[in-house]
Amino acid sequence: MKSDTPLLEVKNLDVRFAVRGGDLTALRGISFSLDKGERLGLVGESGAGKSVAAFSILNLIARPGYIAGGQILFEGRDLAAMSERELRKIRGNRIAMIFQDPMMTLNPVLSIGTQMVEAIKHIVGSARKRRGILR
Amino acid sequence: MLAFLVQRISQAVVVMFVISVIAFAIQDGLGDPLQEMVGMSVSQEEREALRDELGLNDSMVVQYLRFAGNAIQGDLGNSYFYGKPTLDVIAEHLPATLELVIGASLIIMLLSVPIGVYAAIRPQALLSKFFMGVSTVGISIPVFLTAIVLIQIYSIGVTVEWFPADTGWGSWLNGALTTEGGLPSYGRGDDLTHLFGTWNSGFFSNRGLMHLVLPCVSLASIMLPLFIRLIRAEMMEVLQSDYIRYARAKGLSAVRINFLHALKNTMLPVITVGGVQIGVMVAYTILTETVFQWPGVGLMFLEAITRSDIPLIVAYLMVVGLIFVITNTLVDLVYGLVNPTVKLTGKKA
Amino acid sequence: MRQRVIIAIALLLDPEIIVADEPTTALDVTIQAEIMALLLDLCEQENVALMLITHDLGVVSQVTQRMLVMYSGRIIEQGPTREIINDAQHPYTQGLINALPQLGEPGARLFQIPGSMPSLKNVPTGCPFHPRCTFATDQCRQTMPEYVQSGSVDVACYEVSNLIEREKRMQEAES
Amino acid sequence: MTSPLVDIRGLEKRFDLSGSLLEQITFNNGRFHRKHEAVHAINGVDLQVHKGEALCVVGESGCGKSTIARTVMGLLSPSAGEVHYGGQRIDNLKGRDVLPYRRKMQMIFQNPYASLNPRMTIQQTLEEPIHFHQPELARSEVRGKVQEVMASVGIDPDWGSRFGHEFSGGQRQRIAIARALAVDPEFIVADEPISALDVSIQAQVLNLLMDAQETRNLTYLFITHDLAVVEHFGTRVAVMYLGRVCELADTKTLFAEPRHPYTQALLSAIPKLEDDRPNYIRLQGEVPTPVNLPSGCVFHGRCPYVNERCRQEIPQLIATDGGAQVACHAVEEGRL
Amino acid sequence: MTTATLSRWDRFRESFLWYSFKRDKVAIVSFLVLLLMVLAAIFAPLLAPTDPYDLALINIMNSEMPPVGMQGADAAFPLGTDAQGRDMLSTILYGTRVSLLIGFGAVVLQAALGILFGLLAGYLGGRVDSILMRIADVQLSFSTLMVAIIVGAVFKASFGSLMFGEIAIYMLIFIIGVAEWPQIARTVRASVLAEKKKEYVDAAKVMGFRTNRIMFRHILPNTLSPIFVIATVQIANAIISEAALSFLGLGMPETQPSLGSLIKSGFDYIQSGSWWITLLPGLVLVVLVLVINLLGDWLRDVMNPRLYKG
Repeated sequence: MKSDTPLLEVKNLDVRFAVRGGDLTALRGISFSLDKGERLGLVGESGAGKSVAAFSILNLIARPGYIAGGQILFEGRDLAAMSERELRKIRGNRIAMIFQDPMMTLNPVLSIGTQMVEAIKHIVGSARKRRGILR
Repeated sequence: MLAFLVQRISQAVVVMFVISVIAFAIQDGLGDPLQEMVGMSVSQEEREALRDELGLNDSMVVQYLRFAGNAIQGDLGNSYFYGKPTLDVIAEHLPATLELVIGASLIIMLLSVPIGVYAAIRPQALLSKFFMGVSTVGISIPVFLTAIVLIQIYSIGVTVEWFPADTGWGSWLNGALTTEGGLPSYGRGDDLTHLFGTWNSGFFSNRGLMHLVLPCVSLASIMLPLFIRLIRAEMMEVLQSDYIRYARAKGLSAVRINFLHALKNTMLPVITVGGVQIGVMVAYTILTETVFQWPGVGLMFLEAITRSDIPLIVAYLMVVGLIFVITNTLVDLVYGLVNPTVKLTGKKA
Repeated sequence: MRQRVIIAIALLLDPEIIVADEPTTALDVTIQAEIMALLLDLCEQENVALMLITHDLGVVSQVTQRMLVMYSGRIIEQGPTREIINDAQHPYTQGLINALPQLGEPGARLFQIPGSMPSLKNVPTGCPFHPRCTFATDQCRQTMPEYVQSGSVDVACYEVSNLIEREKRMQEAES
Repeated sequence: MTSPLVDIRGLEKRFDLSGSLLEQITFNNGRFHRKHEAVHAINGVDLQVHKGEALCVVGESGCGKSTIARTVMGLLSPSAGEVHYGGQRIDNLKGRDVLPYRRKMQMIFQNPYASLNPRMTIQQTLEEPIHFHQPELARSEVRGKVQEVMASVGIDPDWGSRFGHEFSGGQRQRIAIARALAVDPEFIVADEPISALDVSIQAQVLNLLMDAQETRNLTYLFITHDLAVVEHFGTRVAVMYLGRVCELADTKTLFAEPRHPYTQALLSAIPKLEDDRPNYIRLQGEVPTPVNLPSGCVFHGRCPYVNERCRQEIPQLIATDGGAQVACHAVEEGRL
Repeated sequence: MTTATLSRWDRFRESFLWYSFKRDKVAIVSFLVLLLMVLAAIFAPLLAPTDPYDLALINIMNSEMPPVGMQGADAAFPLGTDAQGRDMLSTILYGTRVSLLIGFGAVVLQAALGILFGLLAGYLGGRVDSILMRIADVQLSFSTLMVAIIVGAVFKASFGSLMFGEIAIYMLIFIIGVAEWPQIARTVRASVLAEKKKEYVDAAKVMGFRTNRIMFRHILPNTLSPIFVIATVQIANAIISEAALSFLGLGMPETQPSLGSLIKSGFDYIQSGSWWITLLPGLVLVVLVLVINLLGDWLRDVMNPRLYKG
């Protein structure tokens, strides 16, 4: 049951790291697509670029890394070219992320409850906005 | 929680004990009370009798216990120079120093947090680089030199004749850079508001505040760069951590990330370091008060050293030690309360 | 426990895609199995797309429908998971699967890929896998192979494309 | 049957959590209490390692398998129990008396990035132990030995003047193995030697360890959480849960017919290539903390076959007709 | 990767340290300025126009002469003279020499104490650790300057001013070294604690090596880079501490001035307009401390262990 346009389509993605003595290519010409409800596995050994690929999907690559080319189309819109403000509406809300080490991803000084409430408030807020737009 | 409290307080008691032993050793090693009490004419036998009477021939332990017992009751002996109880002398001088410390702390707190946070969020901005440059220079200038330069510029005044006086722009520049002076630089002035007992403050009159400006700025000048650098470094480290990354992946706003998630993590180490820095600040008050002839405990201590006023030196050590120990203990307790990752038994989780 | 909280937070937002970066690597096998089952159930119930990043071929074969194999910043093989696991085309994927102790005869030497992954600083020219590949030719050393289709799998390997080429020619010769 | 090379008897290890006396005192209901907390990492373990075998110890994190490795090697001293090597008790030896055993027993560590001293060249790293244990050897002899052992693990002897960080993870682990082999040991404790490595490198290192066993007639105590590796590598397996051995058997027997409910759950949780979905025995509840151990069988809170006896009485390892030793009342009573 | 045989010099030239030094203008300028000042201090007897220690050369009639370029200046005294008629240029050169000597000596002493105590506390742990670190905590909460002031005051009171003046250099090195050792000890202890957990230490224990060998041959070399960074900054701190003590009259006597005591001696004359006696040595002090601090900052950035992944 394949729809015509995939939910997420990555086209020819290049990611580089600007370090001393020139750029390092972390990803070269990565292309793949993900349909609605599909489960896709990304396999490779350490250093293959798996995590970089994961972070680049949300345009979350930290300096000195940057997206050097290609497109990340989510429902037809290019995440690689999107502003930080627009990306925020998609991150967490439309595309969620789960990281490797559960100990590191929770803020140590905020309680787990606070962080859950925070996430809920965030989505309720944006859900209201979405509804507002529909009306 | 209780264990933590008991542990910290017992630690404080141990530290106070060590300080009192040192103070006692100084008193015992340097001061000979007889010298101060009797003249040259008193015979050797009479001296011995007096020594016995004063308990100076008792064992060291007995002498220390007597010293400590008196200290707990608030008796640290009489100052040779002032001829009255040392604690009274310190109480007279303490308000001036506290004023200085409070004034400088206000300046530090109001400036260091916004500058440090800004420099961490926008490390590449020109303004950040400027702030960091200035703070490096600031760390390198000893506090007494800052004080001297401030006195030269703002109270004595500087007459500039570097530019040709016969051209219009030259004389304008000379005039613009010349300062007349006018800020008072010595002492606290007379415009003090009486609060209670021996406590007076210059915070409540214009003249009193004017007297405070230069000393407070000098005192703040040495600590401000340290705090800016500390806050920036901590904040930058926190911003790179995984949970900030995760917060971003959740799609939270930058303001919420920077000011709730990151700043809270940043302030924890700042509190601890800040507590320790209070000690450093008291040391710097000695220098600041010397330059400005500010009648606080620092200047009093230095004068006591030149006058060999041993009881006063010892009393100063005990009082300052007590202040350090109390603030450090409070900082530890606050840190333990604020930071849930420190288990209250004092061990990291 | 904490990882369950994280997954709960991620799912609260009712997203269309979940990107999971090695979600169970730090966990024990029994918990890993539990978390994976939870994730799989939720994805199926809510019709959420999952992108699972892992080094564990077993997990991939249990959870995913399609898979990508990456080597040194490139995708070298992609296609339906079952097809790749059962009949990998790229020499690297084959090596990876054959190196698993699960498949070896107990006590016998394991299949091993010689050498190690190149660092990003000096990625070899051509196919990045060629220094470790037993089939490497001069062509592999010079240019990166294009993707060819073998069954429903896309592979970037000259060896495979040559093979397909040969088969095609043999079929043509036969007919 | 000959006596075992390594004999671990009634081993217990606790790590004190409570710290100083002051931290132990709590105030409850108007009275002071002294609370003593400890992590019970190993709770009475008996294990024998026979010459020439590879005994694998498996279990999940926190089950005490690494603590066993460190206690056997003398990095930790046991809270109770004894460790014997070749018939001689070694856990209480001091000073010079330990040295001969340091040569015979060596250890390979988990993290190849941390187990090599970053400020020493490979040559220095490998020469130091030889110099130390065989001071009678001449410089050239030591050098020759280093070359030989480097070649035997597949590292070019010309690379000796390099530092550890110039090598990849797999190469570093080879060097760490070379260091252990440099003093010609007869017994090696390997604490998760491949779990920090990539899949393709794991195979290389496992092959190297098997080759070394063959050529040098080594005996292994192999600590791991990876059951697939155990199946491939081990002669016998000890499965641990919360500081106790719950099943001990020949590898073939254990994988063909796991008896203990925990072993069954563990085996079912391994993701297999032929599976299409996670297919495992669901355990109830959480792993208890090793601070407050449950009474009776440590597994009773999660066990599907639990009864009253399991909650009260600690099960002992008992030989079954299949050849395995199992510590489970249900197996003993024939309920399972 | 490089060929197997590399000399130390080659390794240095290929190192990250040298690479980033070449690219950092601030570091280069700071290093050159510092080098210049150190050389000027070492060769002060050759460079200085007069010997400020030689009373016969001083003429009180020459006192308080301004630097060249101002009214009433004398070309013989390019930076003017102080209240006793000593040539400012010469006193500053000699003063820099004294300040650097004390700063360097104090850091050598505190590094020796700090490394020893830090290693013992970090590696042995337990009671040794708690006692040493408790002492360090008390000293630090009192602030090192405060400790130095108290120790200085006690020494001065027990030796008397005259005697104290004669041995002031050694006293100051001792006072500052003892007052500041906790800074280095804490850094060393922290990195020892981090190193101690690494498996190469366990590997050394398994080999049967003795505690001393493990501490000094295996762990110490791995803690050197943070020690190096903090020692650089500590030289700057020691120079400032010395100046502060001298300014308070607890340091170098005026007959054998350091930069700090020069500032102090000029302070009494600043009201009468002779600012140069204070501000010129002050400027030299600030530049000296600033370049050392800048080099320290640069070193810390370069040697940051998080960036330096070995």
